[in-house]
Amino acid sequence: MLSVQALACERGDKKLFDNLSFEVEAGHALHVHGPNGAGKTTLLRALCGLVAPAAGRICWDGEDIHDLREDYFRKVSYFGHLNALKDELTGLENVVLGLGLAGHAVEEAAVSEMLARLGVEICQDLPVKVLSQGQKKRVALARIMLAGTPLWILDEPFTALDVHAVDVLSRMIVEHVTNGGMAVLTTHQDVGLDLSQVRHIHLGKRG
Amino acid sequence: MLSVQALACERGDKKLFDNLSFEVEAGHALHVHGPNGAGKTTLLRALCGLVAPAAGRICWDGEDIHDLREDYFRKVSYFGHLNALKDELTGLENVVLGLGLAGHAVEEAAVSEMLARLGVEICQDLPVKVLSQGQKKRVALARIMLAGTPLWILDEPFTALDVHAVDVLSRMIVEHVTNGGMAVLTTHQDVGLDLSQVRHIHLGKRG
Amino acid sequence: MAEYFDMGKYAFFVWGSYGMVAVCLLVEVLMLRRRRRTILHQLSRMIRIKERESA
Amino acid sequence: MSINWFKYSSPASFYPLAGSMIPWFTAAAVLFGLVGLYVSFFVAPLADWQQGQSYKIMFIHVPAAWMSMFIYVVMAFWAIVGMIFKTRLSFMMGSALAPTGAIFAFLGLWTGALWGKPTWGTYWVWDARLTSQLILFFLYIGYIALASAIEDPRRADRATGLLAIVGVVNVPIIYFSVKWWSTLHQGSSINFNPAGADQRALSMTDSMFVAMLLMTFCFWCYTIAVALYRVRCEMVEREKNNDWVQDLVKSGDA
Amino acid sequence: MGALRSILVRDLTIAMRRKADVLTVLFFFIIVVSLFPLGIGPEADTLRTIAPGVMWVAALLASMLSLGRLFYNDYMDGTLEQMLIAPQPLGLLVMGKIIAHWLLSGVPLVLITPLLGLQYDLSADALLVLVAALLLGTPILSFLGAIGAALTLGLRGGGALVSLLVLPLYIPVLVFGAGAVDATVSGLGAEAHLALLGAGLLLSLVLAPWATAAALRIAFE
Amino acid sequence: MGALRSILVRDLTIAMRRKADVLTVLFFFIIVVSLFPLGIGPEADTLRTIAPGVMWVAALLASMLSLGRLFYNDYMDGTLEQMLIAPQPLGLLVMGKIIAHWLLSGVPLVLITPLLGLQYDLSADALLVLVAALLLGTPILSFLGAIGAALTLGLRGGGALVSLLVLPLYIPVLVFGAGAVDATVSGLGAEAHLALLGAGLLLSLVLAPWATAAALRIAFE
Ligand code: HEM
Ligand SMILES: Nc1ncnc2c1ncn2[C@@H]1O[C@H](COP(=O)(O)OP(=O)(O)OP(=O)(O)O)[C@@H](O)[C@H]1O
Ligand SMILES: Nc1ncnc2c1ncn2[C@@H]1O[C@H](COP(=O)(O)OP(=O)(O)OP(=O)(O)O)[C@@H](O)[C@H]1O
Ligand SMILES: [Mg+2]
Ligand SMILES: [Mg+2]
Repeated sequence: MLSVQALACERGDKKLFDNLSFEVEAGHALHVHGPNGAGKTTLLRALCGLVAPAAGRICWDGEDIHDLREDYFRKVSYFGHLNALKDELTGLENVVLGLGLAGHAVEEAAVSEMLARLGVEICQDLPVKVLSQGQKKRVALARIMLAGTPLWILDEPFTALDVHAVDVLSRMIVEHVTNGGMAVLTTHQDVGLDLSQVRHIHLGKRG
Repeated sequence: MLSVQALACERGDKKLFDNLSFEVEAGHALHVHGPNGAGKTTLLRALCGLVAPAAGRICWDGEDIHDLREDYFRKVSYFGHLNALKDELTGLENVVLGLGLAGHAVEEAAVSEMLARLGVEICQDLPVKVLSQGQKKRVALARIMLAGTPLWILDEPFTALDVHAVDVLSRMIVEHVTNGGMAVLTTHQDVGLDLSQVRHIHLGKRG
Repeated sequence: MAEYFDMGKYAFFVWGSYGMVAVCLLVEVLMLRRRRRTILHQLSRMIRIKERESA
Repeated sequence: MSINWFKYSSPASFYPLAGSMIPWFTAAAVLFGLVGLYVSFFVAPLADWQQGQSYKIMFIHVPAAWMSMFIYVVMAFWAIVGMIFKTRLSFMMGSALAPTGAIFAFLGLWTGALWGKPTWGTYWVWDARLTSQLILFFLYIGYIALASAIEDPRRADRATGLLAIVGVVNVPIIYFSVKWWSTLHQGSSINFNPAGADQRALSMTDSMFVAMLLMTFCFWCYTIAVALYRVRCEMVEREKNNDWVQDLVKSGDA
Repeated sequence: MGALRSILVRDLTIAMRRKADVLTVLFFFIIVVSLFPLGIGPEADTLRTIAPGVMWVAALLASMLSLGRLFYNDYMDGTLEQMLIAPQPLGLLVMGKIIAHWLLSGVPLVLITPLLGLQYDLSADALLVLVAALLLGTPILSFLGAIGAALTLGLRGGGALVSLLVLPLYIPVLVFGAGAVDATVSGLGAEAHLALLGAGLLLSLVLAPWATAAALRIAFE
Repeated sequence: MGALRSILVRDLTIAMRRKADVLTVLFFFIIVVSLFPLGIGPEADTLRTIAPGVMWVAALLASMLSLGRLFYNDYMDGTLEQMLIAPQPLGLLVMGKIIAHWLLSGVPLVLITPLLGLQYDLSADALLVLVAALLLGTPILSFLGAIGAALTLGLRGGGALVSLLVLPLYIPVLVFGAGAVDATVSGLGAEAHLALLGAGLLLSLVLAPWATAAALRIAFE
């Protein structure tokens, strides 16, 4: 369970948000709303431990994530603005080696299947460099889907995806959460997440 | 007037589309549809002269754009996946110098006003580096809006924009076209462009 | 004969030169042939798959 | 008789033509090589009065050095043709020559070094001709590295073509600059005078000259055969989705 | 001309925003020049003999090192593709960028050279010629380097690849540049060397922007 | 250990996909070494004196040049931030990357050195010591360089900045490395120098991955 207490983040001399508290339990999702520049990306990166908060605590099962470190990282997958794909490697290699780095051994067959589910089976033997924006995103998403971590932190996962892929992805998120996983996500698009257990947070005013 | 005859594009050894013909007249817009990897970005870059087509001709007022070169470039603005912003410069400087490179001299006041219209007035004195995804997009869009070219080529201009900004931008596009401009655009999002004179092209099957 | 191959004590230099020339040209030819064989191999496999699919 | 040259600038019609030329040039290379080696070792004088038998290296050193320079010029020629007529084939011809040119440049260095030890007492001196040969080798390596770093063949063609042209403008500049440099402060430990070598080359006995010529023809024919072979590989690789390649493969003529 | 000016202003503004860039090229030069005495030993005679060569090699490497900046950033953030479709002759824009590159990487080296020459115990005459040679030679380095930088644009390993392409082309500059100083030291007069450098500068001024523009277009096809 | 292996495999696979990268570092080294005689003149005696210094400076520069690749690509495409939040000790991952870097940039230099030594007319003894010293010294360069690369990560002008940070750290390696050869040539024996290099290698092996990991965390805060 992820719990956040009185969190505050600053960038430069701008206070993005403060006194933010919430919890995300198993089987729940958190949708972070807010206009451009409100601090959504900053919040999500703080939840991964990539940004140090100005104040407040972020805890996993009651312990501060900065103390847990690797033990916490084992539970989280982060999908950010960057795809974390190597241009030279093929789609398949990227997913396999990416998961290997995160300490998850997977079979190539499982990866192929996931790429097929995401509609990019033909990309599995192409170097990622030549793929289109949307295809890259999907390959990157396959890694998250296969990591088997309980907590997914997804920063605008729907951008660049076509209608069909948006549909596939949102169903995957719903499935993950209803199976007892957790998800924190942002998106500006109006995606129908068919979830009962979703909490909403609104950050900042426009600017 | 932009007219395209029997255009074909290839990437690697993949044929993306061929025998594509269409026209875009003053006061008209063209919406290019297609799933991820269909070749929308490739088509738009070809229309700018950034990608050499495998076959076919792209003409502006009847002359091939590869012969016209600078004379054609004077008429086009391209907004691609990259923002063409310099991280070190402020939003204001970026727009002014970007327009300077394209040979358009503008007043700072006009730039400030446009940034305000796009809702990023507070970004004008911040280095672009620290801006959020959506804020960067908006600053980049300000350049297109101020260039005063008749033909806008916009590759997914709505990604990363929040609801309000999507609204502002789509109204600007409508205004440009109804005033006799032209626009070619792609987007996966369901944006309500309130235009009567819009043609649609569908590229490729999914994959 | 052995005396001839000794090249007046310059055997190392003379045969070293001719040997390197032979090796280089030979390796180039062999690598080219291997390259050609692999391409044709891949291509015929590709064509077979395509024909099977279309059939 | 007039030949339509442009007909052969399309890969589909050049491919079989090249295929039919390869055996002839291979045969010529083998023939010139065998005769050349025979003359070098059994007809030409056993030993040079000054250098002993080490002079036998000349019969491969000089042709290799000549070829390495000549091939670079030919590459630039093809690049210019390609830029003007926008024919893919010319670019392909140019880049097919590069590895062979690099090999000859290397062989020129290698055989020269092995010749230098017995004649000058050292494998290497910073003489103008030697140094510019070394730089030529680097130019080849740069060309090849650039070609292999670019995946898109169309971009690779034009980029390497441009490099070949820039390089060929520079080769003479490099040669003369280096020449001037090393004559200005010629080291005392080097008592090799390139002009002396030229004179000796002129006063060579006929059999020596014939052997060298034969070896040059051998390398020449070898280069042509190998370049044609490489161009054919390149064509098949690039156009593997085109009908003419697939038909060839299906019919077993490839 | 407007194009040339506006790109010059832009590149210089960005550089002023990040002074570290300019300073690091300069310090790289200083450090390389100062490394040699450490690797070779402190004998004044040896050092004086090798001084022109070392300075020139260091200048070559410093100039080459900063080539990475020349187009790469513009390429990554999309500014370069905007330049390609700008209604201005690309050659002119490229010329502007090269001049900015020289102002930021060449001129500082030339200015610091007299100081470094003292380390190597060079005479005033030799120093003067060295500075003159660098003044004529460093712009050639920028011009030739631009071609290499454009050819390798966007290729991984570009940084090392560009050095492979460019260093052989730099050799005549090195030979004449270092030769000029040697000639002065041995009393022969450096005019011929300097005249050749000047000719090289003119030649590259005319040809290089054009070749670079062609290379950039190729990189985007 | 699994982490170390998987990152080694990954980096080597990528390098094999782009062989040009490896070869260009090697040829950069060769070219720099060959540039010096052109700047300095062809006298064999002078060249023999400066040979160890030149080779070491060239090795320093080659190693430094390839540092750009070490983290930058991973940083730009987001792989590095994934490593930071991977459930593996970051120090181990970093160690894997550094070893891969040495295998790809250090080892080739060591292998080509004997050939280059011939150009400078070095004796067999001196060559042997030079190779031994490079074998001990180049990994130190990779380890120290990694710290610098991590500290400058994401800063513009990183390429030049890293040289500024790293070259001073390299100086002891240069001094002992070139000193080892000089000592052999003058008949003093190179054991002491080589032992010091070995000690430096051990020290950096233990400390550098840890420092690098810390620097990477800082770069992301
Ligand atoms: C690494 C060492 C050497 C290199 C790189 C080298 C390079 C070359 C090159 C590039 C040429 C063709 C130049 C031209 O035609 O103008 C050449 C020709 C020649 N070299 Fe060498 N050389 C080396 C060592 C030697 C040695 C040791 C000798 C004999 C003592 C030698 C004798 C000749 C002769 C006789 C020619 C033909 C000259 C002519 O046709 O004008 N070379 N060498
Ligand atoms: N040094 C700084 N000085 C002032 N403001 C800063 C500084 N650094 C960052 N900011 C501001 O912090 C905010 C960062 O927001 P963040 O990237 O988290 O936004 P976001 O909610 O993800 O937006 P988007 O929807 O556009 O992705 C921006 O508003 C930016 O302008
Ligand atoms: N070398 C190559 N070999 C095979 N396919 C390639 C190669 N280069 C590019 N492609 C394919 O070309 C297509 C490029 O598409 P493009 O970027 O134009 O798509 P798009 O319609 O803009 O997609 P998106 O909506 O995801 O942005 C992709 O399907 C990609 O896989
Ligand atoms: Mg964001
Ligand atoms: Mg696209």
